[in-house]
Amino acid sequence: MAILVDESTRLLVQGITGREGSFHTQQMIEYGTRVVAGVTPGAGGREVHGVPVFDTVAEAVAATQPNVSFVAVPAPFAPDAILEAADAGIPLIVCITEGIPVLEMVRVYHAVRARGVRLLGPNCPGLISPGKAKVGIMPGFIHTPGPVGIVSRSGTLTYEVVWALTRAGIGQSTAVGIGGDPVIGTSFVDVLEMFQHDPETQAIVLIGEIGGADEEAAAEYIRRSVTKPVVGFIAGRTAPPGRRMGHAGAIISGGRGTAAEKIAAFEAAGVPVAERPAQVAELVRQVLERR
Amino acid sequence: MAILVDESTRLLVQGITGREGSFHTQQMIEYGTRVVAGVTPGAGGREVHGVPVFDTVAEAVAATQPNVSFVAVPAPFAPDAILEAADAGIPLIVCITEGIPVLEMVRVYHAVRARGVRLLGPNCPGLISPGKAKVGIMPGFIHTPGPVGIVSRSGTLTYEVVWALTRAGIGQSTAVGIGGDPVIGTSFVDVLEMFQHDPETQAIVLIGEIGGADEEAAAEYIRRSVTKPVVGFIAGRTAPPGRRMGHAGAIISGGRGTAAEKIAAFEAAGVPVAERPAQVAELVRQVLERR
Amino acid sequence: MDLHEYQAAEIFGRYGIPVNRGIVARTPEEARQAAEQLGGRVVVKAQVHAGGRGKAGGIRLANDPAEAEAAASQILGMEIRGRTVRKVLVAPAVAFDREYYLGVVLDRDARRIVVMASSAGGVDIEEVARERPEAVVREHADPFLGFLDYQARRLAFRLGIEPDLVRGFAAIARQLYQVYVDCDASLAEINPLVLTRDRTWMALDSKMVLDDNGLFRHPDLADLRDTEEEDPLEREARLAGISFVRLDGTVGCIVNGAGLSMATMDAIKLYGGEPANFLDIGGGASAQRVAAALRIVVADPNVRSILVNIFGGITRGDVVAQGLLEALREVDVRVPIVIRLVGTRQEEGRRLLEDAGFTVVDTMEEAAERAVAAAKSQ
Amino acid sequence: MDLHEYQAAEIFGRYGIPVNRGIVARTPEEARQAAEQLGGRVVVKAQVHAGGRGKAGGIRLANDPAEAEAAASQILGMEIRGRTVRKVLVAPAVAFDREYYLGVVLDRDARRIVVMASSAGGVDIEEVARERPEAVVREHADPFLGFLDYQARRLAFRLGIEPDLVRGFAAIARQLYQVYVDCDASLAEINPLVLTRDRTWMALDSKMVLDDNGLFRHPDLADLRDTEEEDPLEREARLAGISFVRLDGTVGCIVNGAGLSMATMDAIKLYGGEPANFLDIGGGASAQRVAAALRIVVADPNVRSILVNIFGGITRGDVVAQGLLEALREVDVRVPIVIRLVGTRQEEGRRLLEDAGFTVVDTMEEAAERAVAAAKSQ
Repeated sequence: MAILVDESTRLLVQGITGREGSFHTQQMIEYGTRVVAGVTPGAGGREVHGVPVFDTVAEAVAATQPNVSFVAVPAPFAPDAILEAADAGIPLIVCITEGIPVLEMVRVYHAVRARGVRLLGPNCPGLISPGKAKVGIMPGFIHTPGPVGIVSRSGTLTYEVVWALTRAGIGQSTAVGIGGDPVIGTSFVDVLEMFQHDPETQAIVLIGEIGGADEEAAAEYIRRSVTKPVVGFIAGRTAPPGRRMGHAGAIISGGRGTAAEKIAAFEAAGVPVAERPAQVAELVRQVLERR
Repeated sequence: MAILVDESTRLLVQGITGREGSFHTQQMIEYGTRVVAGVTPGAGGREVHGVPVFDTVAEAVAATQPNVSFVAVPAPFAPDAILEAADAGIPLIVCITEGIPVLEMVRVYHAVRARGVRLLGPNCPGLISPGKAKVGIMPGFIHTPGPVGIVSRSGTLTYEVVWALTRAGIGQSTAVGIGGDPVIGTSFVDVLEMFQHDPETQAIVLIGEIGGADEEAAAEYIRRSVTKPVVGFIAGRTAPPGRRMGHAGAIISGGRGTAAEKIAAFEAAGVPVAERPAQVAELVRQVLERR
Repeated sequence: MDLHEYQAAEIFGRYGIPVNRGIVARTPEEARQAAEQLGGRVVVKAQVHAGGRGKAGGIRLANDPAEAEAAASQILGMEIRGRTVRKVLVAPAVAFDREYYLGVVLDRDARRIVVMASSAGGVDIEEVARERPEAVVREHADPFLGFLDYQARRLAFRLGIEPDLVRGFAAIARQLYQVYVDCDASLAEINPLVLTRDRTWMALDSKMVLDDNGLFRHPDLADLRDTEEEDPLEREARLAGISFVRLDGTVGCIVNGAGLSMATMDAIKLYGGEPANFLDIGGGASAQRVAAALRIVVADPNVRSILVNIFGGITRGDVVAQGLLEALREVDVRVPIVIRLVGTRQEEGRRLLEDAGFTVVDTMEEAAERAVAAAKSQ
Repeated sequence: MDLHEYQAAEIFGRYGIPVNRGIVARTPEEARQAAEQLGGRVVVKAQVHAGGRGKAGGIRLANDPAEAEAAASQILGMEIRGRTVRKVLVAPAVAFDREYYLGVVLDRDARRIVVMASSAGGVDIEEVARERPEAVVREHADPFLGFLDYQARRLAFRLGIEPDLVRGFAAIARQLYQVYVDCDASLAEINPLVLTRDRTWMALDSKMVLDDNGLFRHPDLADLRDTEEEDPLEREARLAGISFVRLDGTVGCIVNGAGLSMATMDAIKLYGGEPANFLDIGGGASAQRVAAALRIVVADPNVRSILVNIFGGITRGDVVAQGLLEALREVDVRVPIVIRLVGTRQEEGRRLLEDAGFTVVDTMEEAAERAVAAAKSQ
């Protein structure tokens, strides 16, 4: 098992004829993901890497029954694409688009939830269940199957941690990048809950960063409801307050959202926090051995 | 028993200091309804007919725990008042206001439903459970307690039918006026379902009129799910198509919504349809005797 | 409230919809000048609140200004379904390849706004919907998010519109939806929306009906009412807050409540008569409202008797009776009146009316029967 | 993107918010003229993207034009938190009885917009919120219905505002919310919102921050950017699509990804160094982006060594290496560079870089350690 994506994943790619959409479609197919359809309005009838393209999600759904959609369309059109997938009843939508106005995401977030659909992202690398399916832009080769679930707000930092785990001989059940924007569809807590219930996942790595209070909420959730061991990492210990560090989310304001606060919250929840990404692998080995 | 309102009703009146609000508050108190609070922004601290007035619904709820709200504020402010009551968690909102733009009601309808709250109206006379509680503008004296549930899109026409029943010695469990606007919070079907489950109600009278397809939907619902006897009446047999008959809803368009269609639908569902309001009483007597 | 084609087109144009701009003319001479100004072939179209103006001869092609003048003189003054044509719209004649239908309306059953489109434009869309339902495609707007871009595109794809034309079609559909919402419309319609010979979209006919209840927040739109064309009695009724629809019968009706008014009309028919009108004085029964209603009803020369049916309810019967008497003193009524009155203390009310010499009855059925008999004996 | 007070006030005014209109001056002479034009007492306020301008002496009262000129000459050219004041706003001095705070911001935890108000206006609201949370009242806007009238009124009632003033306060709160939504703002704030001596509401200071991601749909707002005040390196970074924040250390960083950039900074600190900047070149690692990043980093005279940390991921290591070499040929780099590179075919990439004489290491930790050592030995 794994969470969210696996061998049963039937993927739709929205924006499949675009540069990003086409490239990552190829990458995902090469990894072994079953890409069943693509959508680009006006490109219906074409094929991209052997995948049939439709004008609308509704048509793609009727013809190919996808159960996950990968949204790779530019920011001005991404909210519409997410809603089109949600209205068509696709239960999991992964949006990698960056630069979506945050107020658009407020509406989309609540609209998608009201439809009972799960959105991952936007501005996230996607997710991968190593050896089963990759629905994202991460390099597949750094992953290996195994017992560790990973959830992160970051992209390349996650790769760094995964790479350290893989090199240490520790595989991953699923690695989920929830995205770094202020408003995202799926939170740390949502993913922690799924890992807690996934029999294959034996330990969890949570990679957070400064800004917001999602890590604090995650720590509280772990304290109350997660029985599996969790290892944490927080980026931005040295970031000065009041300046935005790239991610729209990574900003310390009003003394809230500092790394110190987040680390303290994790430690209070019994979660060891690594000082360096590579140290995550050591801590994971320890918690796995202790089990 | 009865449906929606009874001895346990604790009523809030929104717009209590207005002409309509104040007058009907007095009438409802005289009928025996427990009016626990009123709201008029800026009039907090006053009293109307002995009822304490608050500035906001939230304050009124905290202080007096109402479970029904009666909205009697002018059309430009009524949607806001309904949403204020819904957000404060009042489970039943009765709105008598006429003249609310229909597109406002589209938003309000869906917002109220999403909050799990029941709205009756707008542009409706309200409802009464004779001898228990009156939350509406109908004349109380024409009603008498008994076994017949009444649901209607009309105001004075309902009084006409109730009066005929009362004079024939047939009492009512609850009489519900759902309102004649194109978009209303509670439909015939909603009320039929409640009457079906109300042990006190032994027969149901449905008073419809031309326009829309609510009567047809009600007939279909009766055929499938109502085991209690139902008697129907449809106003507008002689109305010409294409002209609006007072109610925003009462218009025959595109050959749909005629009295003939509605009567046929009822008859197909085994519902006898009276030709005259007074005849309703005769038909109800017959169905009650047959039980 | 209905808008004229030229008014709707003006509003649609403000939202970016490509409309066929024309010039309004009130005289044949003005029509000729308009045609001169526009140049080329023109269409001259009656501007009147009545359907079927095409079949009635209210739309004519003109090759030159002289023909436009002639066409206008034929159309102006024409009666279409009881309405006199007082204005024409002179617009360029447009050559096109295909005609579509595009409309926005409320779907009562779904409690949502629905955008409808069809490739069978230019004809009665209700007929198309009845006979070939698959020829009309629909998208329901989300009550909170509105009509989304993907929905507008989907309409186009489902009509088989070519990829290069989809964006333009979708834009117009979204603009029409926005007009509808912003104006509190109950109908916004382009029929036909044509694809011109040079592959551009153009709205050839624009139609819009506004929700009367929304007018209070659109004073600019309320000002567009064509009071000139309005029936004077309907106008008086509107200003008095009375719902009034003129019919063909002989029994005038004055009732409080729309449902009860319709039921009263039905009762008149049941007893062999024909109602002269639908008339709802609304809640309560003030003397002024009743007087206005009486004035409106007696102004109809077909009326042979009047049925007043007031279910006073909470209002005391004697108060209603006094109001009625006041109104009856004010208005000169020369036909028999049958009054039916219910309310608290209705006996006192009846007595007051009977003392003044009026026929007062107990039930609506009896009232209808008597009013019909009175109308027939006149 | 930050707006200046005068820009925010201009926008707020368009939405009907009563703002204290002033005149922008770039010289003491212009400030004197502005004071003459306004008449009476004025305030002269620094227009600069930095907080705490009051404490820094950037706001002065002036009784007459001469005093305004003097105040402006003191303020113009002043450095406030590293920013040079180049403009002042001259506005009428307003006598008031009470100061309120009113602000609109995103509540990330609730994924909703929140409107906040306090009767403790005129001071740092974050401090008020920390120390006396009950003094700040909040209403979350509905994601679909927006900020409703009853919510705006409730804010006022909860602050104990008198009934006759509630409507005005509520109107301003709703207008501010509308500004926020319409402009894709991330902050819209009036502090203080004052009740003047004659019991009218007035916004004495206006503040607005825009969501950079929303600027593409507001070209008019994007044009309000004060490029004059922007740090030239931050400007170059912005135009190159690079996230860059200048810091005080000596180790320059070039990293792809915001989280990895922060982790790299943390690693530098862990090994006893200080990062000179945060710099995220974003996804991929094109030669142009890397070249721009190099230019930005070497322009900082404090930089003693540079750490390039690229997790190429899907991008092939040799392609990234070639891009890096291209960039390094283009930019004159006189400090040691430590490169860390991961990607498919990373060995080929490493070989290319090593052949060109660069230090390439395997892990981020090693890279940080080496870069810190290099900076210290310079």
